[in-house]
Formats: sequence, structure tokens, C-alpha cells
Amino acid sequence: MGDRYELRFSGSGGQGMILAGIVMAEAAAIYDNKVAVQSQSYGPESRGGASKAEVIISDSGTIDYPKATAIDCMLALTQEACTKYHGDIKKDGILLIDSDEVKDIPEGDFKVYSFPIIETARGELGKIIVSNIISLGLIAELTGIVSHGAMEKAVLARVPVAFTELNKKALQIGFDKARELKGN
Amino acid sequence: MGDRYELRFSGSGGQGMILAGIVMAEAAAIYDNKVAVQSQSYGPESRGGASKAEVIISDSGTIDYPKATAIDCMLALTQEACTKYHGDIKKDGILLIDSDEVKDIPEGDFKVYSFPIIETARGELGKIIVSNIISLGLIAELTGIVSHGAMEKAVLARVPVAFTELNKKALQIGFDKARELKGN
Amino acid sequence: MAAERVKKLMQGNEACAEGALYAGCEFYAGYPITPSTEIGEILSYKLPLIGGKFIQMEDEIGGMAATIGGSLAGKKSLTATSGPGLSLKQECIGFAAMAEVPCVIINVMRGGPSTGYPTGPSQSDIMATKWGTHGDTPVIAVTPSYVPEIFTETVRAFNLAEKYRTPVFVLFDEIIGHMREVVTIPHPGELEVIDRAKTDVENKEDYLPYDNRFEIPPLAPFGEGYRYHVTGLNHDEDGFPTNDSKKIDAGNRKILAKIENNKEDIWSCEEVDTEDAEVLVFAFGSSARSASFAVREARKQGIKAGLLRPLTIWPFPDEPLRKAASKAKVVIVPELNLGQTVLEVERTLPGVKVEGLHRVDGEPITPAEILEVIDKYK
Amino acid sequence: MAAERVKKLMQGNEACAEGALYAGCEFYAGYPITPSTEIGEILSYKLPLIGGKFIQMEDEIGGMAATIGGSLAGKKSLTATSGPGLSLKQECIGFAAMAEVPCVIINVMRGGPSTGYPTGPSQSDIMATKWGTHGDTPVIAVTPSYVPEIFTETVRAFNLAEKYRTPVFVLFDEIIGHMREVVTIPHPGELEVIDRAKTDVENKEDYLPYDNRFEIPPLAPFGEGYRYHVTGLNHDEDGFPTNDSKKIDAGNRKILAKIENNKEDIWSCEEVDTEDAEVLVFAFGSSARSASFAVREARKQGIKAGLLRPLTIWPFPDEPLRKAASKAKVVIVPELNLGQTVLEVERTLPGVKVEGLHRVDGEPITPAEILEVIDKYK
Amino acid sequence: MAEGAAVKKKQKVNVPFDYDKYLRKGKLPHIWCPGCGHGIVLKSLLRAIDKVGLDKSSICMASGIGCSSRTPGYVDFNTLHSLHGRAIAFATGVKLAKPEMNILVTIGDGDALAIGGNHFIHACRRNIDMTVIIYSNAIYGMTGGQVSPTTPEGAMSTTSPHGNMEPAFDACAVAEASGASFVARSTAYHMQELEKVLTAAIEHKGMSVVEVLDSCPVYYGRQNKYKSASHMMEEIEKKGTVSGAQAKNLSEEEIGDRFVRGILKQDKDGVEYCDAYDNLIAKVQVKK
Amino acid sequence: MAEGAAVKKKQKVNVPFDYDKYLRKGKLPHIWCPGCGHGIVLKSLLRAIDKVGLDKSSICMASGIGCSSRTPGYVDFNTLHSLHGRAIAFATGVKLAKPEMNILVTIGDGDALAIGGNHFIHACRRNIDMTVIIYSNAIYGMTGGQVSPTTPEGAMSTTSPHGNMEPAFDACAVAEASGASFVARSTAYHMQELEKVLTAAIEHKGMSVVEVLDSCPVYYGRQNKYKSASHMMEEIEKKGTVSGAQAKNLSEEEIGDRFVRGILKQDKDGVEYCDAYDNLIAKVQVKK
Amino acid sequence: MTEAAEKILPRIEIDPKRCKGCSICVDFCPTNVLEMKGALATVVKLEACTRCDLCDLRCPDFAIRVFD
Amino acid sequence: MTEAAEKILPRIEIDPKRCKGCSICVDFCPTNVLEMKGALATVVKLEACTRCDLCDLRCPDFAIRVFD
Ligand SMILES: Cc1ncc(C[n+]2csc(CCOP(=O)(O)OP(=O)(O)O)c2C)c(N)n1
Ligand SMILES: Cc1ncc(C[n+]2csc(CCOP(=O)(O)OP(=O)(O)O)c2C)c(N)n1
Ligand code: SF4
Ligand code: SF4
Ligand code: SF4
Ligand code: SF4
Ligand code: SF4
Ligand code: SF4
Ligand SMILES: [Mg+2]
Ligand SMILES: [Mg+2]
Repeated sequence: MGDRYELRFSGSGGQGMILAGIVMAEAAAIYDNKVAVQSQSYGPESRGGASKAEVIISDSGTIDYPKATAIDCMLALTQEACTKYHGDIKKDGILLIDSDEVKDIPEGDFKVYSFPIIETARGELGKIIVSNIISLGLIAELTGIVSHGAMEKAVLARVPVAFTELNKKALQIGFDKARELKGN
Repeated sequence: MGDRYELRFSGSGGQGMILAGIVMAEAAAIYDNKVAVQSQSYGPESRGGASKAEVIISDSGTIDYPKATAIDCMLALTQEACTKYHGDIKKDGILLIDSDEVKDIPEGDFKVYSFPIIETARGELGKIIVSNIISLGLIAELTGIVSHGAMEKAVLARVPVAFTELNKKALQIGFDKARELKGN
Repeated sequence: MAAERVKKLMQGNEACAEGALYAGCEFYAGYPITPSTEIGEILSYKLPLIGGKFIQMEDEIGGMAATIGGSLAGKKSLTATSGPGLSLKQECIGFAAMAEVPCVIINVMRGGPSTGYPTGPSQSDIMATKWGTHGDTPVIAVTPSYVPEIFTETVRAFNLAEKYRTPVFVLFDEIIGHMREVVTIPHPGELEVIDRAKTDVENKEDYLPYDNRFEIPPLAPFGEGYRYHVTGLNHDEDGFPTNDSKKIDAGNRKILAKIENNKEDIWSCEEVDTEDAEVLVFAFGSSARSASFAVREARKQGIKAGLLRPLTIWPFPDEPLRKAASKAKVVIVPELNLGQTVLEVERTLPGVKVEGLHRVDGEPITPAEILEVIDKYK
Repeated sequence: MAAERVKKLMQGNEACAEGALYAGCEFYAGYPITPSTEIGEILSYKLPLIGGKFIQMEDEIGGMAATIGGSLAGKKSLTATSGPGLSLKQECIGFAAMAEVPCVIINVMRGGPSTGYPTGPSQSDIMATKWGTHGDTPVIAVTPSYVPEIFTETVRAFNLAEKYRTPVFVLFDEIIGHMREVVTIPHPGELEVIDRAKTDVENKEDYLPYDNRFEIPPLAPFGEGYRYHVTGLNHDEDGFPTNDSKKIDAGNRKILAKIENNKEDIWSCEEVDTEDAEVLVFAFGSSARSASFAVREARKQGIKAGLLRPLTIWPFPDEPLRKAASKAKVVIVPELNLGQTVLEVERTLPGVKVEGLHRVDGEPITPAEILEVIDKYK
Repeated sequence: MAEGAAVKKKQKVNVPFDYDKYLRKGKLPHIWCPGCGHGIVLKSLLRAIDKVGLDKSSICMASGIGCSSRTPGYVDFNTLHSLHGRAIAFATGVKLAKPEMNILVTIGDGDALAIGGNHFIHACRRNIDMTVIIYSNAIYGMTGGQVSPTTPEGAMSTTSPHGNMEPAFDACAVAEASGASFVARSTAYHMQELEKVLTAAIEHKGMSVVEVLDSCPVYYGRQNKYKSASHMMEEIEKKGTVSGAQAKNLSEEEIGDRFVRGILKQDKDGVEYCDAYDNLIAKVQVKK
Repeated sequence: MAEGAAVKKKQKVNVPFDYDKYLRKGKLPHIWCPGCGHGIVLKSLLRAIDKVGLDKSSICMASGIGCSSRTPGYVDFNTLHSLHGRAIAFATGVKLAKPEMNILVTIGDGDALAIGGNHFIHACRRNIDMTVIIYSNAIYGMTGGQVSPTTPEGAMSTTSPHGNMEPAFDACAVAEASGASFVARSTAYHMQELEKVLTAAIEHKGMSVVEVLDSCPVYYGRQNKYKSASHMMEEIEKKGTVSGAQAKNLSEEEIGDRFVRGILKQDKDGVEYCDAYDNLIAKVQVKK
Repeated sequence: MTEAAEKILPRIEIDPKRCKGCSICVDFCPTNVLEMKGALATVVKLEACTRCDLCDLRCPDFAIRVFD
Repeated sequence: MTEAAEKILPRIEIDPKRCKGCSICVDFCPTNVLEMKGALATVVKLEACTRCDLCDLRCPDFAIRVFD
């Protein structure tokens, strides 16, 4: 479908994939004035295990079907999630993986970007909890689907004030590294 | 309907009209080998007030509709019951009333028999509780719909052994008085 | 020299209790409610005499739950109720259907909605029986019209429950519940009594309570060494919860299919003069008795009237209806509600004129009322 | 200078809570259950802020009972639940309908029957909503598909409840309940909000809670000097129980008629390309979103496909459906159950081919699945 | 003159209580059977209401289903005849939505303690301000005499036809343990004590439970061979109970299975539920 | 040789308890979150079952819905995962229909005391032989942290976001007052005491209620600012309770709002329900 | 004795429409003022009445009242 | 000292598939035998173990066992 941009954030429970989806949707729909729908899969025993959140973005109009049909960009922070969920990525879509976690990279008609997201969060920022924010920075830059400004506003609106700086930094790392990745 | 004999027993709650209906049905169906259906009206606040029981008797086959449609014989022990329920008596049917209780005798194409049933129970047997049994005797004889033997068996099967004689007497009074009434 | 059969003038509710005992019911849990109360009362007297158990629970929910528990322990189990109690039992009924635990639920219908008219007859729980619990739930419901039929249909209900491992309803209205007719109790063996199927597994560990080898897997009673799991969640054939969408799908469909696939076995209908009927009356319960009277009268008047009297109302007897209505110009559906069964009749017979005759004033539908409608089409 | 409207990315359940607040809801009584829990959670936070009341009752039955109590005391009242909770509430829902007490019931549908699949979406409580409580009961149910629509339909549900003095359901499935979309909260006054009608009697003693002068008599709140009686029994216009069969009849019919007579006001449907539709899809809730996608694709392929999306599922929108299907060769009914709404569609459209598309594996129906069925008829 | 004055004085003392002021006279006679204790309980309650001086429009009387639950139909208040077992839950909604109302719940032992047991204990726990009057006749009257959770062991009923084998609840003990702040017991026989107890219960702020032992001569009486309504009252309500004062001087054995009458618990320190809610609102609104 | 014997002896003492004998190993790991007390309760229960020596096939373990109610899925008995609040009612049916079975009911505080409150008090009243183990974590774990009838006043939950304003039940007091013949309390922290208490509860004939204070670190813990599972156990289960022995030497004020642990009631005189039923059957069958 | 003569007797009203004949008033009247006559309570010994009001207080049917 | 040398150390088994890393065993071990390593309990001071079994008894996940 033409005016329909599909994103999937996947990882394991507790890695903040749903929050990533929400922030992405808010960046697009509140701060960039697009239309967005965010949804997630949610099992009764989803404690642990693979977890995913999806965001559909459109420039205009209503988004009817809220789930991914042909993914433009997918993030996978774990091997399990990557293996389980990559199948819906569309031709020429983007797969962003954590290079330390996902060793078995799926084959397909899509572009794979690989980056040590979690290790960067731990190493450069001392908090693996911001892996999802780094991811958001990466994706914003890689896809261009939301503006940097909107993304920053969306992130900061969702995190406690005490962590503003940390998250700003995480996001910036994402932006910067994505530019490098694209350069490759 | 040809093979369908309809009886209604009416009075006030506590006068044993339902028991009368049951005994009549048992006399016909168990001891005279006919077919019988007994039913009653049963209000949520039927404590006191008019009460009725109906019995449909047939010589053969099944009785489908279980309620009275055209009554062959009706008993009324109170004015209220008589007034409320006599409307369904069919042409040439029988209305048996307590002569002390029912003063306002309804008009219609039916034969009215009048007898001081309750007073007889009190006066001759010392127990108004057997008014319903006297009534059964009267009706058995007046209508001939069940045999005396069947009626006696049915009554005795339903009353405590200690009261066998009392009830036998009550029934006999009914049989006898009905013969007199018919004679009139 | 066979002993004489016991022949007794019985109330409908009594015939129901006697039918349950004949069918081998050994466990009753319930909560009293007019007009079904006598069923529990009689069983509270009779069950202990045969070593069975009666328990008056704290409410209808508890009554239904304990009935299911009793059945899991291997006893044929029964509960009886009326409208408001039915509503309360719905969650547990869904559990019995989902976990495939046989049991019988008697509903002596009274005037609804809400507390309504407790001592008035009604046939207004037909749809609540089919659709009352949430989700897609298999339902079998039988609808006797006569007191002796309450006896036989209660036996049949137990048979169906055990055969199909599912809750089965016996629905009748207050009129029949409180009416008295003669019931001749059959000798043991005279009526078919189906007992719970036994598992064929050699090794108790291999027992699967929802064994996919069977359309209706045998249910081993608790306490006999088969140590399995029962849940109301979507489950696998071993009885444990599953999140596998294929298994969820299969499980949900299986419990409906076992009824759908065996409709012909479950259906029971009485037909009167349907072969050439141009005016067909479709009626059950006490309304069918009035209809029977009316149809007989109509025939006397030369009207080609007929009666289809379903003794199974769920699964809906669509094929028998279609057959019986093949010559019908009109199908009349008298029922003590404001239009329930008539909806199914309409759906089953597109193009055929269907006329509902509804009464909700606490009085039965009379033969005259039905006859009046029949007369319109003569 | 009007302030900017609040624009917020919200979960469906949050939009529901916000819609309730917009509509003037001041009272919530309920019991938590997945996937409806967030509605109560949000209101437990927000209601005290505006002086309203939230109470977590001991169970769903208590939740429904207290909701009705709150409404009788004059407050717009709400409860929210899911499948098993719906089953438990049924008896009380019948009371609200019979006693004509306005209230709103949210049911975020999860996989059933029984505990089923608590976190999976489903549309399998459609029939339980209509027929779940015993007796013939009036039912209004609205079925939003989009998060902003949950907001507006919740407001509409409160309006309908107050206008028709009856319980009104808002039904949506887990997908929409947990999905997030942007909702722009309208200013006060921007959306119509209907408050409870006030009685016109001069003398408080003359007040009749079921005054026959009105199709829908005004309901005076408890505690304002109108001292009347409320019962779930069949009652007279003064609210007291009656055994008069005429009054029983009239009362039972009246509560259904007030819905039946005002269907056009209660109905709401969205139509997409129905004018010339040869393949009509009839879908609500999340399935309608997939259908919308599929119909758009089909049109691109040159198929004359159309969508009828009912926002009111009860009373069933038969006339709109008949109209929309006037050119249809086939009507496709995708729903997350094993065949519920499709039955009504069949009944409504005798002679028209109707094809159900059912899914009960815990996953939504995809546009591709619907398209596949549409393609069969191109 | 002096005589006249004396007469006047006397008349004043002896003017019978005017129940009519609270009754919906058109609805009388009530449906209760001859000798049913429910009427005595109702009369005591009306006198108590009068003593406290409640405004009729401020009262919501709620009930469930049962003979006792017919009470609201006869009195000129805001009356709610709800569903079997649910009266307290309905009443909780009314009270919380409109805390200025005075809530009276008149229900049977089955209604309160069997099907309604859960709402009962939770209302006690919450200590919400209402007065629950249990018409405790140890039987289901309305449905024709089934066993109830207060039927004594050994007693006959239509569902304990071989003699009741279940232990009975001590309703007051359950109420106390569940958190009710006012708990009392009296009987229809002791109708003056009952009036006092009910007065105190209504005046008490918080959950008040009053168990009233009363009698169903028709179903309980007949099945258990009591000769008359008065015989039952004599045996069950009079001989079967001791007053709190008497009980103090008796050992547990001496009391035996007799029930103790009087106010059994009265805790004025606990916060009432609606008050607690108001405090919460005040707190969060300030914060806001 | 002597050394070898010593070692042997030691080994005997230290062979860890073999839980596997009772577990459905294929179903592990269980769904409980890291640090959830439910696993500790289950382990104590399995040791108690072992001590009593129950035959696995004779056990019916029933539960409702909740995290705690997932227990039956992991153990190799006849297991019944029923409906929220209904476990005790289902179990009543199983027990009465087959009195030779040993019934264990493993349920949450919400399951037992909120929605299941009525079945709970009535099973206590009947004194039917079953052991009800309440995993009392003061929260609804399964549904994500709502307030429960045992949540302390002031505590945070997703449905008491301004602090809980409702008083909590004393579950043991309610059980006692309702007629349970065995009532005890312990905690997951005191898992050895718990094992003993559970052993006594299982051995007791009649209704046994064991309230186990345990912890939901995820929902209760996080909302109420506990640092870790152990921190919660330390604060709530250890510091928040006193043993029965300690309590004897303390005044009510000294005990404060700490819960008393240990066996609180043990009445061996009452007749158990199924026994009473058997007596009834014997009586009526003789009569017949 | 003038005092006796002067004694003002109470007026006991029994509403026959309300009285259901339960005999509670009769059975508990301390001075046997009342008696059942058929299904209706009646006054048979008014002079013995002490105005104790027990009959009124215990009548379940709002049927008997004692006036001065 | 021979006795010390002779001391037979226990064997503590921690099943990494079952351990959920709650740290209860670590926090309550009286002699600090255990420590968290990432999300897994590990033995760091076996010689201090008194075989008190508290770690096993309190582990909610059937993950740790102490053998002789
Ligand atoms: C849900 C439901 N279950 C059962 C009934 C039937 N029912 C009506 S009243 C009643 C019991 C009445 O006993 P009690 O509460 O003790 O009041 P009493 O009549 O003795 O005053 C029952 C079981 C009902 N109306 N609704
Ligand atoms: C009838 C019904 N109502 C509500 C629910 C939702 N529900 C599932 S578990 C639960 C509460 C669980 O709390 P608790 O019993 O304390 O167990 P825990 O999870 O804390 O161990 C609730 C409300 C349900 N499944 N069924
Ligand atoms: S049945 Fe019993 S409780 Fe009901 S009114 Fe009659 S005497 Fe009273
Ligand atoms: S949510 Fe709480 S109670 Fe449930 S498993 Fe997790 S920690 Fe345990
Ligand atoms: S007032 Fe007292 S003495 Fe007089 S009639 Fe009544 S009970 Fe008897
Ligand atoms: S107590 Fe009342 S109802 Fe009973 S006999 Fe006396 S006056 Fe009549
Ligand atoms: S057995 Fe005791 S000392 Fe040894 S590791 Fe475990 S807790 Fe520590
Ligand atoms: S207690 Fe068990 S689960 Fe927790 S850290 Fe230790 S070994 Fe792991
Ligand atoms: Mg009672
Ligand atoms: Mg809990």
C-alpha cells in the first residue's frame, strides 16, 4: 500500500520494545503531524520470550489495518525475535539488528544494518536500558520517516526529567551511528 | 373435544383444592386406568386468595392441552372462586357449590348443585379439613367420571393411615348426598 | 416374572428427578429457585437413600461448579435452576463445555427478564441457553412437552452428556414442571443408559484427556491413577494451556464440531401430519401441547395443518424443519416469549412465510389462539 | 480564543475512559479482567480528581450491581469487563433492563469460551451480549473500530443509555483496546452529551417511575424526594410488582418496543462504496479495519466491492444492511468467532449468498484473507 | 381539672405509634403469612427510624429476593427490591454515589448469608455506612422451606428432609471478623430491645449488622413441629437466647447453644468508607 | 571405614529434597516472575505432601485463575485449573463425590477472598475436608497489580493509584469465624515453618486454611518501592510478622499491625462434612 | 369502690381487614385480655388490660392498637 | 590442620535453565557463599557453605541444590 510505512520493533520482554513503538508513533503523529497506529503482541505468558511492537505511519488519512503486512523497517535485538519475526519484511525494506546478539542473519531481499546496540548502551552510556532509545535514533536516521526534532521531543516527553540528558545522548548516538552505517 | 372430561376445583388457598385435583387424577389414571392430567394455577402471592386446580380426564390416548377449555364439572367452595372461575363451564356442564358460601349463584347453561359442604364437614365429621374429600365424593357420584372404588383407593392412598376412617366417612357422605341431590 | 412397573401420578419436576435417578445420576449440587425447586427437594431425599450425594450450595455459581467437580470425580451429575440461576451459572457452563465435562442442567423456565414473573410459565430462555455464556460454545438442549417425556428426555440428556462429553440442558416451562401426569417407570435396562466411555490406554501415563485420536475422547475420572490437567483456557490434547494459534483454533472448532457432526444422532422430533402440511406449526414444550390440540381441530376443519415438535431444540433441527416445511405455505411458531425460536425458523426457511405467536403475560398459549392463526391461512 | 484541543496518542482502553469522562460519567464499579483492566485503572486515578467515585468491587456481579445502584442515585455509571465477567454480570444486566436503569457496560472481547485465550482478540461475545441474560431483554450495543471512535462511541453509549433508560454495551476487541492511535479530545459542548431527563410532575407524590404517558419515562434520582419503588419483577407503572397479566404483558413488550421503535435513531453505520457493491463486506470492530483495507484493494483490482461497517450491532441494522446489499451477489462476514453476526445477516437477507469468514486462533483476520474471499466472487 | 390533666397525660403516653406515617398503606396487607415474624421486625425498624428522626426522602431501603426482601415495598422511602443476594452490592453503589443517603438493607438469612455472603463480608470489610438487618428465620421462606446457612443442625427442611447435617453460621461472628464496626443481635420476640438495637445501629456511622432471630411458622414451624407462631417465638427466640447482660454471668457451658443478644461490637474509631473516600478526593484535588 | 560411614550419614542428611518426583518436569520453568514467592510456597507444599506421604493419584489439586492458580499445572496430581474464584466450589464437588480424595486448593488472595469469598466462607462453615492454601501477596498479580482485599491501607496498586483507602481482611479471622476447624498463617520467608504448618493442615481432617504471606516483587514490589524480592520478604514477611510463641509474650500494642504466624486454630472435635454425610446415608439406609 | 368505677378503660382496635389470625397477641397478652374468635383476635376482658402495648408491638400485621 | 583439609565440600548445583536471577539465594545465604553474576546465581565461596540449605529452600525456581 502506497502511503503506509510499517515498522516493527522486536526483542525480548523487558527490552522496551513497546515503549519504542509508542515513542515512534508519538514522534510521527504528535510531533510530525502524520497519522500513526501502534500495536503489540501480548501473550498471557509473555514474561520473557520474544516480544514485538508495530507502528504504521501514514502521511494522510486513516490507517485501517493496524498490523504489519509488508514491513518497511524492522529492529531485532535478539536472535529469537529476529528469526521469528523477520519474515514480513518487504522487498527493499530494512532490517536493523544488534550485531552481538543476532549472529544468524536471515537472508532476504532487504537491506541489513548491523550495530552493537546493547553493547553501546552499556559501554558508552552505562545503561543497557537505553538500547531502545539508541535504536530509535538509528531508525529515525536510517528511514527518515520521522524528523530528528520530532523524535527528540517524543523521547523526552516519555522519560523522567532526571534522565533527559542520558536519553538525549542515546538518541544522538543513534542518529550519528546511523549516518555512519548508511555511509558504509 | 369428545374424549376429554374437564374438572376444576376452586376455593381459597388452604382448602385443599390441589389435593382434590391430585386425588381425582389418581383415581382416574391409576385406579380406573384412564388418562389424566392435573394442573394448578400458582401465583407468587397465592397466600390466601382464590385457588384452583384442574383435571382433564380421557378414556384413551394422550391429553395434549392440559388446561380447561370447556369445563364439564366445576367445584366452588368460595364466592370469590365461583365468580372468578365459572366462566369456562360448558353447556350442560355441572357447577357444584357450597351453599353457605356461594350466595351469588352465576347464571349459565349449566346445572348447579348446591350443598353445605363445609358445614357438613364441621357438623358431621368435626373437621372442616375434609371438605375437599366430601367434595370428591359428591363429584364422583354426580359425574360418574371415576368409579367409587377408584376414588376410595385414591383418597386412602393420599391420607395418613390414622385418618382412614374419617376420610372414608367423608367420601361416603359425598356419594350419598350426591345421590340425593341428583334425585332432586 | 418381571415385576409390575411402577406407575405413578407425578409432577413434571418429580419425573425429572426420577429420570435422573434412572439414568444413574449420583450427584446433585444446586441452589433452590422457583419453579424448579422440587427437583432438588426430591433428590435431597432420594439420593442419600442410594448412597448418592445432594448438596445445596451457597449460590447457583457454586452449584454449577460443584456439579462439574462431581462429574470430574466420575459421578453423573445434575443441577437444576430457573432463569436468574441460569444467568448466574453461565460462566461455569462455559467451563464445562470448554473442558468437556459431562453434566446435565435442568432449566424450568419462568417469566423473565430479571426476576420477572417467578411462578409464571415461559419459554424465554431458549436463546440464553444457546448464547448465554461468552464465546462460541457447543450446546445441546432437549425440550420435553409431557410429564412422562420429562422422564425419558432427562435420561436422554444424561446419555447425550456422557456420549458427547458436554453439558446438556433440559428445558421445560413451569406449566409442565408443576403439572401431574402418570409416569410408568421403566425397568432397569428397558431404556438405554449410556455410561461414560472408558479410556483404552494401557499405560496410565499415556492418557490424554483431549486425545486427538478421538472425536470425543474418553474422560477418566479423577482419582483412578490418570493424573491429568483440566483448564478452561485453550488447551492442548494433554489438557495444558497452549498459546499455539493452530492448537487454539483446533480446540475451539473441535468442541463445536462434535455436536455439528452428530446432529442427526442428537435430534429428536415428533411429527404430526407433516407429510402434506400446508400450515406447519413448529412448537415445543407446553406450547406444543396447545399446538397439537389446534392442529387436530384444524384437520377436522379440513385444513392441511401439521405439527413439528422438536424434542431437541439445540442443535437447531434445521433439516427436520426443512423437510417438514417442504409443502408449507406458512410456518407458525407459537412460543412463550417475544420471538426467539422463530428467528431460527426464519433463518432456516428463507422464502417461507413464518409467523410467530408470542405470549408473555404469564399464561399459556391456548389452542384457540393457535387455531385462529391457522385459520388465517386456510 | 478557544484553547487547542488535547491531542494524544492513546490506547483504546484509555480512549474509552476518556470518552466516559467526557460524557459525564461520575461513577465506576467493576472488577479487573484482562484485556479491559486499563479502563478501570485509569478511572481509579481520574475519577477522584473530579470528585467522582471508583470502586473495585469484590466480583463482577457486585460491580454490575453497584453500577446500577450508582445510576439510581443519579450518577452516570460505568462498568468494564471481558468475557467471563460478562457472563457473571448477566443477571444484573437483566435487572437494569427490566427496571430501566441507564448504565454503560464496556466489554473488551477476548478469546472464549470460558477463560479461553485471555490476551487474544475476539468478537465472540456478540450473541452473548444480545441473548446472555434470561428472558426477552432489550439490548443496545455499539462497536467502534478505531481508537478515536472508541472515544466518540463511548460518549454515544452514555447518550443512548440516558435517552433510552437502558443498559448500553460498548463492544470492542483486544486489538483495538490495546492499540494506540491519536485522539483529539473535543472541547466541552463539541460533542452532544445527553443528560437524564427530568420529571415534569409538579407534585412529587405523583411521580411514576414507569409512567405510561411516556415511551421512556424520566427517571428521578433517589434522594430527591420522589419516593418510588424499583423491582426486577414485572411491575406496574408505579414500580410495584403486579400479577395482572395485562400489565405483565404490557411491561414486557414496552421495554423491547422502546428500542425497536427507535432503531433509526440508534443505528449508526459507515458505508464505503456500497452503492454499486456486488461484493459486500459486513464487518465491525477490528475486522472492519481489515475489511476496509481489503475492499480498497479489491476496488483497485476492479472488483465492485463495498463495506458496511455497523457502529451499532444491536439492535441489528437490518434495514441499512438490506439497503447496502441491494446489488450484492454475495455478502462476506469476517468476524473473530465461529459464526455469530453472520446468522443475523443470513436471516436479514433471505436468498442472498452469505459467506462467513471466521477466525478463532487468537490472531486478527488479515486483509489478505478477506481479499481471497472477495476474489472468489469477482 | 386535675383528673383531666391526668387523663391527658395518660393519653399522651398511650397514643399508639403511628406506623402509617411510614407505610405505603395502599400496599397493605403485606404478603407475609399469619404469624410471620417479618412484620414484627419491620415495625421495630419503623419505630427506630422514627426515634432517630430520619427524613423519609433521605432513606434508601434496599433488599434482595425473599419474603423479608418484600419489606421495601411497604414503606414510603426510596426503595429498591433488587436481586437475590445482591442488595448490599446495589446499596453500596447508591451510598457511594450519594453518601448523604441513609441506607437500610432488609434481607433474609439466605439472601445475606448464602447467595449474598460475599457482598456481605466485603461491605463489612469496607465499613461502609449502612444498616443491614438480617431477618434470620433459619429457612428460605419465599421458595417454600429449604435449608439455609442458619438452619440449626438436625432441623428439618425441604432440602434437609433427613435432618440438616450442615453446621450453621454465626452471622454476627462472621460480620465481626470481616470488619463490621457495629454488630448486634436481637429477636422479634424482644421487639423493644430490637427497637433499641436498631436505633443504635442506624445512628452508628459505618457498617452495622443486626441479626434478628425471627420465625417462619409456615415452613420452618410446620416442618419442625412447632405448634404455633407464638410457640416458635417462645422456644427459639425467648428460650434460645440470652441477653448480653445475662451472658456475662454465665459460663460458656451454661450459655450452651443459646445465642447472645444485644450489641456485640461497637467500634467508633474506624473511618467510614465514604468519609475515607472524601478524604482521598480532598487529598488528590489539593495535589492537583 | 568409620570415615566412610560418617560421610554416608552426612550424605543422607544432605540429599536435597527430590521435588521432581511431584513435578511435571516438562512444564517447567514455571511462568512466575523472578523472585515471585509462589514458587517457594509450592516447594514447601510439596515437602509437606511428601512428609504426610499422600499418594499422588489420591490428590486433587484445584485452583482458580491467577498467578498462584497456575500451581496445579506443574504438579503430577489430578489437577483442576478452574475459574476465577470458584476453585473451592469445584473442589467441594470433587470431594463430596469422591471423599477418599485428598483435596488441596492453591489460590491467590483475590481468588480466595475477593471473587471467591462466598465459597470460601461456606466451605469453612461446612468444615469439608480440604486444605486451602492462600498465596497472599496482597495484589492481583496475574492481571497486572490491582488492589486486593488483603492490600494494606495506603499501599499503591494500579487501582489504588492514590493509595489504598480500603481496610484489608484478616483472612484467618474470617476463616475462623466462618467455622474452619484448622486455621494457620505462615510466610514464604519462613518456608520451614510453612512446611510444618502445611503438614499439619493436610493431616487435619476438616477444612484447613493456611494463609501464606508471600510476595509479588513485580507488581506489588515495584509500585511500593521495594528494592528487590528479598527486600520485600525481609520487610513484609519477616519484619511484618511475629510467631505465635512470640506473640504470647507481647501486648496487642507491641504486636501492632504485624501478623501472627503459626497454627491459630485447630479443632479436632467437629465432624467433617463428608463423614457427616456418610453418617446420614448410613442412618437413612438403615431406616429404609 | 369509686376508684375502680373511675378507671378509664383503654380502647383496643383490631382491624379485621388486617388481622390474619396468628394469635400472637392473644398468646402473649400478660392478662389474657384477648382471645381468638375464629381467625380473628377479639377483646374479651378489656378491664384486665394494663396498656402494656405488647399486643400492638408484637402484632406482625399492624392490626391491633391500644388507645386510651 | 588435617581436619580442615579433610573437610568435604558440598556440591552446589545451579541450573542455569531454571535460575531466573532473583538473587534470593544470594541475599539470604548466611555465609555469603553465593553471588549474582549477571542474571545468574553463582558460587563464589564454597568453603563457607554450612549446608544450611536455605538457598535451596527459598529458591522459587527449583534452580539451586546443595549436595554433599
Ligand atoms: C438468583 C436467584 N436464585 C434463587 C432465587 C430463588 N429465591 C428467592 S428468595 C430465596 C431465598 C429466600 O430465603 P431468605 O433470604 O432467607 O428470605 P425469607 O424468604 O426466608 O425471608 C430464593 C432461594 C432467586 N430469586 N434468584
Ligand atoms: C470472572 C473473572 N474475573 C476476573 C478475571 C481476571 N483475573 C484473573 S486472575 C485475577 C486476580 C489474580 O489475583 P490473585 O487471586 O490474588 O492471584 P495472584 O495472581 O496474585 O497470584 C483476576 C482479577 C478472570 N479471569 N475471571
Ligand atoms: S413463608 Fe415463612 S418467611 Fe415467608 S411470609 Fe410465610 S411465614 Fe414468613
Ligand atoms: S506477577 Fe507477581 S504474583 Fe504473578 S508471577 Fe509475577 S511476581 Fe508472581
Ligand atoms: S396492651 Fe397489654 S394487657 Fe392490654 S391487651 Fe395488649 S397485651 Fe394485653
Ligand atoms: S397479632 Fe395481629 S394478626 Fe395476629 S391475631 Fe393478633 S391482631 Fe391478628
Ligand atoms: S546451603 Fe546455606 S550456606 Fe550453603 S550456599 Fe546455601 S544458603 Fe549458603
Ligand atoms: S534463588 Fe533460585 S532463581 Fe533466584 S537467583 Fe538463586 S538460584 Fe536463581
Ligand atoms: Mg429466611
Ligand atoms: Mg494475589
